[in-house]
Amino acid sequence: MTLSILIWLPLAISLLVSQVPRAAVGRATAVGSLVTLGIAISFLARFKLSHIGLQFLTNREWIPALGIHYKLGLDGLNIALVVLTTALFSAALVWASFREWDRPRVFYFHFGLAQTAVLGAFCAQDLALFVAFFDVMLIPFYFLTGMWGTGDRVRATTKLVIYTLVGSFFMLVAAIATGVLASEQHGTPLTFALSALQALPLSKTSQEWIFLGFAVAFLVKMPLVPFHGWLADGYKSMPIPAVAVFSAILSKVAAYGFLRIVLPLFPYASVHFQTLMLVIALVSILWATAIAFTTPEARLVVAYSSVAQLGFITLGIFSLRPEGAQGALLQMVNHGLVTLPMFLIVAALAARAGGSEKLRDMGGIAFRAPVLATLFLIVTFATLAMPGSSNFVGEFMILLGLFKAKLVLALIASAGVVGAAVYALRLFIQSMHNRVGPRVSSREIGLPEAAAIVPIVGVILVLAFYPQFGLRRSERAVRAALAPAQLQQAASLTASRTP
Amino acid sequence: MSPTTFGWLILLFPLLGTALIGLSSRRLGGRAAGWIGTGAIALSFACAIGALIALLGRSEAHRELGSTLWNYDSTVGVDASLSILLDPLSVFMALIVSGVSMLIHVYSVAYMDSDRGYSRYFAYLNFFVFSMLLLVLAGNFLLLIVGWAFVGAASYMLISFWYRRKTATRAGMKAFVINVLGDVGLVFGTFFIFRHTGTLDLLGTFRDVPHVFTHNQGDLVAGCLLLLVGAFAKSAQVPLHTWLPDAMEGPTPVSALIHAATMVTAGVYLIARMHPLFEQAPAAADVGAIVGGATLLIAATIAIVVTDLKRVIAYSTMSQIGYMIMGVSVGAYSAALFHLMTHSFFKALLFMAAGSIISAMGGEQSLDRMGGFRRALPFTFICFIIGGLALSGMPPFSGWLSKDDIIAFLDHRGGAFEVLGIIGYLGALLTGIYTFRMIFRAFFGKPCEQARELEQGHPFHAEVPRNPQTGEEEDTDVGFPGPDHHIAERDWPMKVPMAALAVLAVVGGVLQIPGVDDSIARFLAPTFADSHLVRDVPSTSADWLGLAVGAAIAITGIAIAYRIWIVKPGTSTKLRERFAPVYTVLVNKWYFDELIDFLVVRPAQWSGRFADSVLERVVIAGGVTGSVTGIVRAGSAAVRRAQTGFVRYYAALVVVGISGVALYFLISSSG
Amino acid sequence: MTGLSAYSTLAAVSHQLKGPHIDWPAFSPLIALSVGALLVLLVGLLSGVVARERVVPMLTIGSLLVTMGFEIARFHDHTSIISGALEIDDLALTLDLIFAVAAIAAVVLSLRARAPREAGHGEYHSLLLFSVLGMAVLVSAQNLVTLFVGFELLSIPLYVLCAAEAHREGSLESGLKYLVIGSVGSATLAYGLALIYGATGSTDFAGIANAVSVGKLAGGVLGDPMLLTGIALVIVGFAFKASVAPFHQWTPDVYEGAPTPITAFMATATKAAALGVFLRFFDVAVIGAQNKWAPALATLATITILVGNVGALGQSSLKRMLGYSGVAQAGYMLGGVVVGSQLGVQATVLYLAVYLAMNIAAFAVIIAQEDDRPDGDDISALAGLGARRPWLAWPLTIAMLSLAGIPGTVGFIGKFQLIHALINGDYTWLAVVVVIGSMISLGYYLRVVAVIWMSAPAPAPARAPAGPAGPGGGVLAPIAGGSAEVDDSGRWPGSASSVPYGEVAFVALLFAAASILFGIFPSPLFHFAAHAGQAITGIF
Amino acid sequence: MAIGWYLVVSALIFCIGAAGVTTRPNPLVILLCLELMLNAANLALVAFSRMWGGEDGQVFALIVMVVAACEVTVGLGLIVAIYRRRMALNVDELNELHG
Repeated sequence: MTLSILIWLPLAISLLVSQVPRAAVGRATAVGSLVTLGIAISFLARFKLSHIGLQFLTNREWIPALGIHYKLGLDGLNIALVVLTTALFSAALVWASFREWDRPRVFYFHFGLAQTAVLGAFCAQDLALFVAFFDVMLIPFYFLTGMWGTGDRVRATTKLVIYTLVGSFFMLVAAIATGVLASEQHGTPLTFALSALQALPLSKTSQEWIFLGFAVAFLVKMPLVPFHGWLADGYKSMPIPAVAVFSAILSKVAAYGFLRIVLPLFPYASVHFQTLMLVIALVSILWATAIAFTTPEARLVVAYSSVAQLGFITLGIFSLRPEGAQGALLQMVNHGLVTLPMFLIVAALAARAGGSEKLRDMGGIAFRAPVLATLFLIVTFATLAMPGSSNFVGEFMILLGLFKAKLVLALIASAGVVGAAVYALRLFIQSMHNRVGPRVSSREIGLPEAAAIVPIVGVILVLAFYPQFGLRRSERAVRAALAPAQLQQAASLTASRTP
Repeated sequence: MSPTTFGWLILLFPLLGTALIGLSSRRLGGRAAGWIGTGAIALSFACAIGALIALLGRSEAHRELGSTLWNYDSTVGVDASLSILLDPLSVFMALIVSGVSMLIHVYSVAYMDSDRGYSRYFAYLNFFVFSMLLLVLAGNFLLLIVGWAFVGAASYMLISFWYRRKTATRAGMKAFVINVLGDVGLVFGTFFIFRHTGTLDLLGTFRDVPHVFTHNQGDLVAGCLLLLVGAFAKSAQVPLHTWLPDAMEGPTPVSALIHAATMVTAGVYLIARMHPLFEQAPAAADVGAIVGGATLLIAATIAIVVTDLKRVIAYSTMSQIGYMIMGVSVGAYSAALFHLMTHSFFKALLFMAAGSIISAMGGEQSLDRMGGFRRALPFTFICFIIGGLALSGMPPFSGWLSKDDIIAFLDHRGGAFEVLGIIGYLGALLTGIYTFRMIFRAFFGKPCEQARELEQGHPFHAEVPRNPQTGEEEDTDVGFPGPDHHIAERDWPMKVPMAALAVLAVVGGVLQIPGVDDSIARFLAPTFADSHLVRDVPSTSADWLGLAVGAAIAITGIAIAYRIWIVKPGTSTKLRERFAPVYTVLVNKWYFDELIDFLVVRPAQWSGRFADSVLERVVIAGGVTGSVTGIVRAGSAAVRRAQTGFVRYYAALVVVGISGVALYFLISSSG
Repeated sequence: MTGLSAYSTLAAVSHQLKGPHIDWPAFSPLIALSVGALLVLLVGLLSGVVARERVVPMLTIGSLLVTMGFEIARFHDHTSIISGALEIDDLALTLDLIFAVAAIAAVVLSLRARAPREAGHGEYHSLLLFSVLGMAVLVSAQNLVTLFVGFELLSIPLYVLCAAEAHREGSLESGLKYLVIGSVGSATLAYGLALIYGATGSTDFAGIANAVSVGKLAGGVLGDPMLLTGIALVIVGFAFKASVAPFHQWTPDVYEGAPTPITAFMATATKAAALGVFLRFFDVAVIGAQNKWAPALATLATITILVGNVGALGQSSLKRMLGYSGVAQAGYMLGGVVVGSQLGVQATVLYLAVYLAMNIAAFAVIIAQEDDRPDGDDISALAGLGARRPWLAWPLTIAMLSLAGIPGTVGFIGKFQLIHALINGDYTWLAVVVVIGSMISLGYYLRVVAVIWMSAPAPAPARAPAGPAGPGGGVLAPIAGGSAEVDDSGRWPGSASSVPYGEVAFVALLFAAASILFGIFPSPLFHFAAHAGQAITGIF
Repeated sequence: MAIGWYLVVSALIFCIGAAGVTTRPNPLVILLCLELMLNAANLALVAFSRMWGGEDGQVFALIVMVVAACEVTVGLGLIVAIYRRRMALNVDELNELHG
């Protein structure tokens, strides 16, 4: 069973289900997504820890004229994320399948396309292929937001897409330049395969501007300050399942891109811009935290909290230390696992608060919904990286890496940790506790929500007991990804010492 | 069974209890949940005793054992596994925690009987016990932090147990956030130490400390200070103490268990546990001692003027923990831990008694309205007296022996520590005063209406229950500390633990009497074998001298209280008028809340509003997005205006274009 | 008897004459076109409606197909004919294929259009064929004279075709505008060619190239400026046809005014011809002066990209918007000329093919819309098209996304190769400009998509069928139409049968499917482009 | 006589034509001016062919003339069509298409 099957299955399913009667499309897609999840898990099961480098490799020529390969592979960096993607998509689709959607076939077609694109981006081992998938995965969300969104949805979705595609286009130039310049500077035939490119380091000047090209694309997608202009409107307008997977998974593709592409391919630039990236991440953490304190929208609290979390992930990656990167990778999984239920819970809260997502319309919901309250509490504690949760392990590693790289920044970042406690609890208390809101009718969580949330929370709890599960798989790959940058760092250090 | 097996079982039972109660909450009727919870704790108490016996069965040198279940976070140089450490200290703590918890569970079975959240309460309480035991048994820094944070979470959940009260939720938030601050301190302290030792394992760290750290080395001091931040946050030492008085929003048994007996002593345990580090970094240790001294004095002064019964006890808790922190910081480990034990007995007792009074008062907690409960609540009265005497250090009660042990050690260290010793005695005097202020005002004097009602045999019920803090009407959905909660006299499950604790409060001292018996010190010796401070202990005579002085001071304090509130009622008002400024400072709790509000809370809120209104709307939406789109729009407008539709106009532009291109070429060629 | 003798004498006479040797096979495409044009004209004179409205278009398509056949047959062997005046090589043939495809599409799209009925089928179609012939001559010209002839042969028929709907003022206006501005362009071109001839003393590219490279120019001091002025004027002349800013202004007006099939033809074929001749002239004739003209062209490209893209924002007419977008795309493609490398030629040719696919699809939808409702050309008229007529909505959506350069569509491949060529030619900054242009372009392409899918369906016009055919087919069709594997699975007529003007929808679906198919498997395109690139030997 | 003068004259004619196109509203006059521009090219061509002493230039010139004739024909045809539509013979009023 090759990776291609895993990647293209969601799209195929979404095309097949267009045959089944309207009413059953949702169910069928959900079942299909579970099949995909099963396949992904089978890959996880067959994943060899001892093996160095890529596994389940698929490598065909795609565009020989440009040396572009259809090259897929799994290693410690992406195996967990692939499984996460399939799992979260299943959850979102299960959640969606319990609801009525206007024009369901198109709706689920876009979901299938999105999942295929995301999986492709995670598995791609060819720069051009990655770029292609990275851009494509945005389009379905353009339609999902614009067609099934709420509020000023067209404006929001246009803003979202233009913002992110602007980044992607810069990345496109940067990616092509990577291939072309590498082949020029080394006199080798044009290729975009990551493994090959890694062997052809670019000159310092080219690395610098190419790095910026990639950085813009990834920072917009995450997003980090000041590239997050699309965030508030976009998240507010998206339909819940879309926003859930968007925030839970798509932002990870960007962070993953740094680990998979930027650090190995542009070690010099990564070191050169380390401080810049760290500062951006730090600013984002504080900025997003501050807003999460005060924003009246429940959904935006989650949105900005994920900005802060991605800030932490970036800190971990650009600490350029294995601890940090390990933590970042683990945190990607954790954040995905907590964000999706968070959004679904926000939807559940809104359903109980007379359809309003404003915090002031909520309150006292916990009373008749102990199960919902418990799930929410667990997710909240995980979100604020409560020690004992896997999120804490991730944050611990990130901060440790940063602490070893740049002590002061680590100390500042700790403000974000405390802040997380404040806004996460604020969300929980103002919605579940205090006096009953005006239009609130408290009732227990229903099967639709439970079916989607409970399994994910289960995974959160399991990981809380055994985060090692993720860490031991990724260690080798992370070290490999960091090696060039660390060599570069050592070199520059010695260079600075000698004169 | 080996001690470690017992150790794991100690942890297992409360966790099972939580899960069981939590999952079957719907189906458990009556007091089932309460008894399940109590049983779980009882089992883990039994296991603690088992561990104790198993440990005593081994030779002194082999009483420090670790045990690992599986790797938790061991990668790229980090070595954290799911491991516990069993040594005399942890077992000692485990015994206190599980024992007192068991008694308080029993008490709660009755006290919370008619509360809507009965099973929720016990699920939380069991979870707390699990967390606390995890904290004391943790075998490495990471797990220690986990337990540390779990108790914080449990305390949050229990403080805002009656979550329809804004005061409760706010208090819970406050407690949690300050505790998270402590966690962060702990994490970074760990980083500073881990950076040099390269291991998170406690025993491993202690083994390396002497080799990798020089005396008072910068990183070590920084690390220890950060650990102290954690300790202060958890043990409510200034300036991180403001959450403790508010935490009294929780049910009274919770105050007894978490905010008196166990959790708040975690800081003491931490310093004792980390003594190899602190002894290598005396600078940090001294900071601990000074803060402890400051706290005990400040808290005692506040306790004199506060009128809320539970808050008075809360401040006295702070003050007593001040003693312990001071003790462990200067090396009086066994004394401090001894005081930790006795304190957990008599303070829990006091809270239980207070709970009984508050129930009798129908939720009313203000001393101003109480009075003359002596006859209405005889049992409660006796318990309160015993607790009070133990607290104020009256011989021969346990508090007398333990507290004055610490002070004697301070005097023995001499030098600057003398000052701390004197502060200790000052605190003791104040302790006597505020303790008996409570007793005299609650039990003596003219019986209040509730008391008289009760003497007639029917407990008081407020027709419209109100939140004493804000005066807002209570929301009865999820319960509140109201009239339905029970008084000790009528419920044996409340009586039994109170009696037990009363006995312990009286005789608990015998474990360590200077010159007679020092079983605690001997038991703990293996843990502190590597310490050089425990070697020189004050001579027995010095100890006794200290005890005598302590007794005298305690009696003086009680006498003063007797004079003010019994002999000449109204003296207090006179004093209040004479020392008005002092009084205002004290009654406003030294303005700590205001200070923190001004320094931390307001800036945070302001920054939030600023970020939302200015940064988001103006800078991003306006500046980044707006300007770009503006430029593009302007461009398109210009282009479309140029597109007039007049052929001749186009032709003219063409001519301009032609000449432009031609000129470009000519210039470029000439140049 | 007599006939036989007549034949024999004729043979004898022809034997006497010593005409220049003519390589008929190489000539065949051009011959096919011209013969076709004349035939069509004649048949158009027949009175029968069937003859006019059925036979003529079929004949046109037939001759175009024959042409394509010859072209494909001639592929890979370069021959220069008419004593070196025309070069029939892969570049020319590839471009010819593009012209032919565009013309066929135009014919199909105008099967029931008003224009041919008003202008007369014969004239309409033969003019179309002549224009194609002109293009073919233009892109294989190796000589200033043939170049000019081709240029005019392509332009003049178009002037007429633009005004074909003689009863619509807009059509006439656009015709006249095009004529005036176009003629100014031709005159400028003519003058520029004259100057070049004057400077170099030869009219065939080889001679010019030689003169330019060795620098032996007439009149010494006068020579160089003369040559440069000539080049400048030639640039302007070409710029008109390629609608490169600031010589683009006729484009939106003419596109809007002309009959839509003709607009589609102009947008694709004319642009291809213009850029083809750009490649021919600059990469062959005056390649020696590249250091001089490359910066100028780069500047023009930049202006064009910016003007075209910002101009397209906020247009209400779809045709007009596509006009501006065509301007912008011309700017992109000019980049391939600027770098003056085989890679550049490949990129341009590839992009031309790509551009053909996306634009024809878009215009086909516009035509279907136009015979739906009077304001069919209006973007707002697309509201709710996704729900109303998915099999039109999806092609247009794909076309727009492809124009925006989204991966999975040919547009992405085209941009990729273009940027590749630019970076390879050390014009990275121009690549960045291209990208910035594409960013701006998202503004209007996505707007169209948004209107199609995300705004409430406008009240369905009288002639529009109500909604999807059945519960099953309705939404299936769009998904199928959007995905490559379907159009050969022959399912589409089932869903499209309910459409009036089925052939229009077919064209739309066909080209949209092609946009996706070649977006995913672009190798064939690269194959053609590569050969076209190697056709020009002077460069690397 | 130096080639320069021929060029100067032809350039002048070209400019006059261009000026005419840009200034005159009457389409007929515009067509005339276009003729001027083309003929400027012709003059240059002939002069050059004289200079280089080949016949290429003259052939070119002839062809340009033919082309010019075609253009004028088409132009006149359009003007007639417009006239028959009762539209004003003034290019300034042909601006329905703009923006």
